[in-house]
Amino acid sequence: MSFQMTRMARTGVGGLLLAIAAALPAAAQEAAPAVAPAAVTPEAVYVFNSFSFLIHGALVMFMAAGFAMLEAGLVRSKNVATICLKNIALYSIAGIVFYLVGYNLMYGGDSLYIGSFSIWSADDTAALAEVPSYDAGYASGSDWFFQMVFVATAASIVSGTVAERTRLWPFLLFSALLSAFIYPIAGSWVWGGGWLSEMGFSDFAGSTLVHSVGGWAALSGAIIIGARHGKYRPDGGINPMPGSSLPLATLGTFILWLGWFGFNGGSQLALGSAADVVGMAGVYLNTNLAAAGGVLASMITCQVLYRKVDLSMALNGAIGGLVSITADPSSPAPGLAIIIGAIGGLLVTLAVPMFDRLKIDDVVGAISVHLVAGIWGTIAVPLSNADASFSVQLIGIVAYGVFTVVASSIVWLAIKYTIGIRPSVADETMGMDQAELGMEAYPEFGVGAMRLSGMTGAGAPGGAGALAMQQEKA
Amino acid sequence: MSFQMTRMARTGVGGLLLAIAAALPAAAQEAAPAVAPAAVTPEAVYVFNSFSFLIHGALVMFMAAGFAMLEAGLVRSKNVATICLKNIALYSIAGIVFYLVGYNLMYGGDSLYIGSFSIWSADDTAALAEVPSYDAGYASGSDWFFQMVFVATAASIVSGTVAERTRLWPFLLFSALLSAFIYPIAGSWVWGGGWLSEMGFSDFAGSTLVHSVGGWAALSGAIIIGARHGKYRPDGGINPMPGSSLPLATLGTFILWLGWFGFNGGSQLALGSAADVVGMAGVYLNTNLAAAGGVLASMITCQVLYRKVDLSMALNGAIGGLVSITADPSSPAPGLAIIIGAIGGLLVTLAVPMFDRLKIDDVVGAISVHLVAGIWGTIAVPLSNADASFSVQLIGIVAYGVFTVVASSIVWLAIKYTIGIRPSVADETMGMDQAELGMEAYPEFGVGAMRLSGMTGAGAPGGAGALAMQQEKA
Amino acid sequence: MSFQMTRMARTGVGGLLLAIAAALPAAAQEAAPAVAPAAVTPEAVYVFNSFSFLIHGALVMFMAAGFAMLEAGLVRSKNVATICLKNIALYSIAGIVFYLVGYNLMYGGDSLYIGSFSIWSADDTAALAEVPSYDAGYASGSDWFFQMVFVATAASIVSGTVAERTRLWPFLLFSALLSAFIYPIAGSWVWGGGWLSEMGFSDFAGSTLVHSVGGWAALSGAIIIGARHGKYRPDGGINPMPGSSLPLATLGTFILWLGWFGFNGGSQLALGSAADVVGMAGVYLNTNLAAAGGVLASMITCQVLYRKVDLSMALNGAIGGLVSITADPSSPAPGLAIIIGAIGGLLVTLAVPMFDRLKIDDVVGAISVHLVAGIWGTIAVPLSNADASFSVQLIGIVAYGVFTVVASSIVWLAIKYTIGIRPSVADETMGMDQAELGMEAYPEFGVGAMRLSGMTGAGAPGGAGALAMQQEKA
Amino acid sequence: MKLVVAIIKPFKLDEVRDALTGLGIQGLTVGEVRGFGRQKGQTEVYRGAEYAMSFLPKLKLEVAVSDDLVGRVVEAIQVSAHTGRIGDGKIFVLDIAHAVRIRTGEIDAAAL
Amino acid sequence: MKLVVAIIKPFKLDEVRDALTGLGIQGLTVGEVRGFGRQKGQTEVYRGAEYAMSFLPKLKLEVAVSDDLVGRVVEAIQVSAHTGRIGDGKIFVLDIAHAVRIRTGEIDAAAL
Amino acid sequence: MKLVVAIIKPFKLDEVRDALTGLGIQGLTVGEVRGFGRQKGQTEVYRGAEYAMSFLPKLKLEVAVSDDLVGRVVEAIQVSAHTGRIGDGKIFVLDIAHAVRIRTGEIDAAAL
Ligand SMILES: Nc1ncnc2c1ncn2[C@@H]1O[C@H](COP(=O)(O)OP(=O)(O)O)[C@@H](O)[C@H]1O
Ligand SMILES: Nc1ncnc2c1ncn2[C@@H]1O[C@H](COP(=O)(O)OP(=O)(O)O)[C@@H](O)[C@H]1O
Ligand SMILES: Nc1ncnc2c1ncn2[C@@H]1O[C@H](COP(=O)(O)OP(=O)(O)O)[C@@H](O)[C@H]1O
Repeated sequence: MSFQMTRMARTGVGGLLLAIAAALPAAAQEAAPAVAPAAVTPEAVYVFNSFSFLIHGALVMFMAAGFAMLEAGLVRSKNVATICLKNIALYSIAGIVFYLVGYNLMYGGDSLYIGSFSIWSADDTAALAEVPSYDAGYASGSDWFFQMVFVATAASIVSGTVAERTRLWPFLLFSALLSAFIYPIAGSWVWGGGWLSEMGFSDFAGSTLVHSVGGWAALSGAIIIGARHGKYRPDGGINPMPGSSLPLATLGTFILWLGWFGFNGGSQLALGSAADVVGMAGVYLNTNLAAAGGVLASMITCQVLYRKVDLSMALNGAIGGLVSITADPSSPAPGLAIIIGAIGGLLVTLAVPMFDRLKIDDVVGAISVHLVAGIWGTIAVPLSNADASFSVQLIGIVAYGVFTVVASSIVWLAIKYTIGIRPSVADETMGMDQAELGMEAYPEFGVGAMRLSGMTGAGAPGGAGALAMQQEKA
Repeated sequence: MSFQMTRMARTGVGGLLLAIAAALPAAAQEAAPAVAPAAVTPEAVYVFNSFSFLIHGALVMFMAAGFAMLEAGLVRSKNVATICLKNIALYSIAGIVFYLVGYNLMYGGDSLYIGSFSIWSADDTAALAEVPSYDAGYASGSDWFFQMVFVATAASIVSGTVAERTRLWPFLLFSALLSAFIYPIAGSWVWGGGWLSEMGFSDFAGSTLVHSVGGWAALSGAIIIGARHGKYRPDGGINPMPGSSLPLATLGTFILWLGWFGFNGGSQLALGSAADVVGMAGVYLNTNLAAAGGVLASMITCQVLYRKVDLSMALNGAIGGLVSITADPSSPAPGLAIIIGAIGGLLVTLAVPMFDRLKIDDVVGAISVHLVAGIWGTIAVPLSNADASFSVQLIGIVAYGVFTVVASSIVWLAIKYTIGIRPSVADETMGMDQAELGMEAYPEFGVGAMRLSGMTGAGAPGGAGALAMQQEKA
Repeated sequence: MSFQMTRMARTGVGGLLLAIAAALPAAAQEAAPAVAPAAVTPEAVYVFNSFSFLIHGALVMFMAAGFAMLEAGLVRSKNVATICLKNIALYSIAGIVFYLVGYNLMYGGDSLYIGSFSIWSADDTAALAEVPSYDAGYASGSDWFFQMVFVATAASIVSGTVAERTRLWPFLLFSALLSAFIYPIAGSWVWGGGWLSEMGFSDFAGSTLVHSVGGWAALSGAIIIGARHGKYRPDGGINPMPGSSLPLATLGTFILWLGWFGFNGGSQLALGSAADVVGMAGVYLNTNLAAAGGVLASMITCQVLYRKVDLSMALNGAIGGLVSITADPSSPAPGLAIIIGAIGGLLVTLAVPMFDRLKIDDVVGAISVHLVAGIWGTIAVPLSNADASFSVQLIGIVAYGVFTVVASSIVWLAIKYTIGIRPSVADETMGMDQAELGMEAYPEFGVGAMRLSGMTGAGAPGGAGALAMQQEKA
Repeated sequence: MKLVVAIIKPFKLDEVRDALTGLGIQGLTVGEVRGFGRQKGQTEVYRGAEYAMSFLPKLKLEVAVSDDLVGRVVEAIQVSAHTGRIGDGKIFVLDIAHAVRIRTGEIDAAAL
Repeated sequence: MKLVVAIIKPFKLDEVRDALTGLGIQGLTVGEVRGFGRQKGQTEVYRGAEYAMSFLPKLKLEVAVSDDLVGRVVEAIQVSAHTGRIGDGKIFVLDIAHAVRIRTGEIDAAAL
Repeated sequence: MKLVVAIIKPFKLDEVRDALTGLGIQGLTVGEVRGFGRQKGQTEVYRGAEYAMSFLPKLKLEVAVSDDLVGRVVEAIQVSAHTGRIGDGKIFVLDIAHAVRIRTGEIDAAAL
């Protein structure tokens, strides 16, 4: 069970074999019809594939900035510094634990349910040998790098949902365990060549493996941690808590959109043949069109339901479209990609207020975006991919749901009942920036309006008294 | 008339032929002098070219974020959410309509004046055949993706000019029509192999085809829509309306600069030969130096004229330099590229107050940047490119000007006199964010200074009373 | 002494030779064992190498945006527009002077101590000849572009340290001289094939050549220019002057992190062989892990020392980790890379308050980040690189320190005693944006809190009275 | 001397200022406040949830005037700040015991 | 008529508002201020350097009330804004000579 | 008891505060305002167009003091806020009918 035989096999090996065949010396060439042009040489295939991992991985890495800006824009000022810190810290932690534990737990060993426990190390001896072999297809470090940035994405999803009411270190502990164990074990079932890949479960770049896993972990967290103080009124009403900066949220969304070309495009896993680059081109354009469909569907839905367009929903819609197409950006025709993305955007727009009515407090809408659209995208695969079946897709969705909810709930509860996870009401009211970091994200911009709870009709303590509470501690 | 024979032909086919020749099996090699090293194989050429389209296209896509941040920084807070929404929406719409109508209208058919009406679809059968042919040179989807992001750029230009006083949906309708019809028809004349390309009009990456087209459409819009309420005083004075966030505007400019390596570099249209990559290297460095020249020229001009440097002008100068070199980033020596960019920056710096004096209200300076510098850049091509002539360049400039002004004026006027395009004065004063989106971009940062019209000497209603107006509706 | 024989030689030529050998026609192939797969063809090697320079150079270019956002976030609002302007201007100037003077001063000529005085021009005749030769390995323009963005990085480091108290044009003059002369001369000693490269000094991507040089220049500037007015109280206390926007600082850090894949990855200097791409993969992942180590080390250090985590320190820690690994991101195993980065992050976290205690006022912590971590990274090379020795590394560090401090002090002092470098106390108090640009970065966000010096216990004039001072001039 | 304090709708500032300068008033001071009153804020939808604002943005003007001008100043404000719709605001007149111009040390009427 | 001016801790706003509406008060005006007093700000560490805030955020409420209500209003504020910890703030009662409702021109008690 | 209200130039805050604490004043409250007066704002150029600011940033100090201190407080402010240039601001003294310290319920002079 190796990565190469599973995630790689999907599309890359075809190209690879073709390339090797075509690149054989004269003998092979002569056997072929006279017009067959020279293929990519095996070493060049190796370079193309590895470089694709690196450059696409760098784009996915940048998604960490996208999540940070999106979340910074959608939380209130008093929690902006903390959410920035959480994002850069979780990205850092994800890389380190994926090196120490995660990669081999996902891709190592022969079990169908879990990889092996060991530290990852690069092995490129064949390619660097005096008589080299390029059968591995890519530099092992390039693959590690690309897989690593995916873990970080899964971990990033959680931070947005449980923002504004989760203490720093307990949150980071959860992130570390998610990245080291939960994500890799779950991932091994498909990309690690495990039981679900044997069954034929199909998830090109991770609508389920990455986004739903992150979404389920976020959902478990939102329920176990509970809503922000003052978010839901005793009378059943909802106190909106608008985010601090919509342009930052917009920037974050655009960065995520850009990063998604790396996320989906790089998941072609190979670039060294015409077939692969044709496939990758389809992935790029479908990814883009699905996001576009998500934006428009969200805008239209808001206009129809509320007679106003909501920017924050349109941004969620873009990401909903992206998540939806991620399970298969390769097979659909462009028109279908638009529709898949649009349904994703529609679902997100309906799911956000639904979770609010269920009193599940998701600060940035990450559950709607990553879980709901992730499920939809996974279900939609058989629409265009004949190798996938609805029943297997559903089995996969349920399996990932059960496992992730159980595993992450255990972790959340263990943290909650040992070191604790929520700040005091006073600290939460003051804002995590003052309470935990002792600093403000925007120290200069007014005392100010941000401390006035005047936004809400009822006496919600939500926005009030940030700095003032601090005085109590003095 | 196919894209491949026109935009591609410029530089790519040389490399392609060279590559094919050099990659022929032993026989061909022997005929060549003993020292001729092996060329890129045809399939590798195909991969290089396609990948160049994809990765450069992704950089151009990111320019949508650049425009969004630049415009968000240069409008007042009360319109920031709306401008963010317009930017993400127009990018989405551009992609969808370019798929449905635009691409084939630009590159399909045999007419010299217009392409064909049909939905685009990928065709890579030759490259994927059992006995493949790589003569197409690149994956068709990669080309579509790269062309698509160019449309979005043209559409983005307009949003900045007509910001703060244009209703959301009517604006998006204009964007859709621009992207679906106006830009593609105009584009077919040159990149689609139409009459102007037959005449020898030269525009490497679109100083005229993209930037001037966007600029003309913006100019028409600015005139037909009229200036922001309070911008021009009855006494002839001008009320400056400084933007909300110069660091966001700076960020947007840097993102655009980065994206321009994709815009111009990718417009080399091929990467699969030494000749192409040498060409592309020249494009990158000239693009960078022209922008640098634009910045410095703008700074010096401001220092001389106003005894102060204006950051917003320096940012405009950077983009002016970039637009100027876009018509030919390939031919000039680096020194000439600096000069072309510097003149672009100078012209922009002079044009901004000139349009103000003409009472043409261009919120972000897009007409000066994209139209004025675009014209200059197109005129400057023959300075270093022997294949271009001043007269043909002028014919092209005029043709694009006439067509775009007429076509976009018809659309603007049709919208204006049917569904209407401007908000009420009350809504405009309140800000589009409150009026159309019912939300604020920065809900927490002070009630505040932003509602005080104290900035302006005379009684300009410009900045006043945003939220307060809302009360009127309650 | 050519670039190709020095910076290139490190890793690229091996791959290049291998590639050429392997790509020889049938004869060579037959001599090799039957299983040796075809190598990358020489022209493809040329394309790969050049494209690596271009795309990685574009990522490094984007670091200019990273520095701009990081610094904009860490200065007070009243200086934000100026720091944005300085960053875009210095990037522009660096490119132009590196073309006019710098490149050939670094890579031209045969002297071991300095290059030649001449304007750079591209020379790709061999590759474009009828019978081409690809021995150069890459397009000369791609190399120029990649080297140019490095200069800009060195220059960017200085702006952050001396922010908030340095006049615009004198600062830019310093930047120009640094980019045109100081950096290139120093660079010629190693990357230009000078005396230190002869001794075996090892600095893969510039911990010393770029970061320490920038850091020494910044240190000299901080001492010669002096601290911001009010930063250090007569009673020995320190008045913190928190930055205006931590999310912008976070964004800047993420952009720098992304750019570093270009900075270090591109410094592999070749991509056209399996060996090179294996090397580059190691560079990418070590770069990432070192940054991660830096973040965590900084967070833990702050938690232990101050019982709070400081976001601005964690951001500095990330960059400290990146700077540390830059001297050799290729040799260490991933575990060692984490440790090198973590020690970098630790040192930065300790150095920031240390410089404050020495009354060296470094607004953004650039001296700690680029100089201290740069020295550490250079010292750490022999830990994993057998070709490097501690003694030679120390000689290099000292040589760069002495030269840069002397050269840049001469320039700083010359500027100080001729045209002057500091604004008046009144201008500094008002903020450079009002004083020099006549504009505000955030004109709408409150009059406001930013003018209240209430932050500081004693009567520090630091934050007070910005706009008010302006009245004095009226 | 009186201090005339007026809570007005923000977009009326310029009209009020012009009305006052028309009376020969040379100076005034403005601050940003939020008002709670009979007027209720617009109901908005944010991410699918409805809410209403209860503290609405207002401006607070303070104008020190000599006793003989008070009547006309109050009237000028009342007229120029008037829209006739709920939420137009209030004018309060307070006594000033003493006034000083910081620049010159002039006092009372001469200080205004 | 009196103008009751109260400097309070920001997070007490909703409680004070509710206490006042409980007394039948129909309106009030709030502004953001910073207070200097006996209460000293928390000592913080920023980039390794310690500092203390001396101006702390407060809200300033202004409520115009008829003379008969003043006592109960002051008491309601004092009770609802009270935490017992240093920095709770002050209440000042000033005389209003005259009041006008801009919308209707009603004056004095009718204007409130 | 009097409420001393001073409109000053923002950068004078620290000097004024020090002057007042020198007199034994224990507390004060500051707010941000914009002032319109004889002083005209600097003419600026923005994107090639000239403009002048008419509302300039000021700070408004409020200090409640006992009657015997009023004279010295006014003088201290006048001296410490003084630059001699136009726009230095004003001091207004109002009567306080009644004062309460929220924390303790102490009243009048004891409340300050
Ligand atoms: N008793 C009061 N004391 C102080 N300010 C008040 C009082 N009543 C109203 N205000 C202020 O006046 C504004 C307008 O009052 P409101 O009752 O909404 O409308 P109207 O003045 O038209 O009756 C309020 O927003 C508030 O700022
Ligand atoms: N003499 C005063 N004049 C005006 N405001 C004052 C005065 N003294 C205190 N204040 C305001 O009251 C607030 C609380 O005062 P403080 O002395 O800190 O605590 P306490 O009221 O509990 O004794 C201060 O922050 C300030 O805003
Ligand atoms: N009649 C007034 N009522 C209230 N505030 C005033 C009045 N006149 C001036 N001010 C305030 O005092 C500030 C300074 O006044 P100004 O006329 O510019 O200078 P000066 O006080 O030196 O004569 C103004 O900006 C304004 O805030």
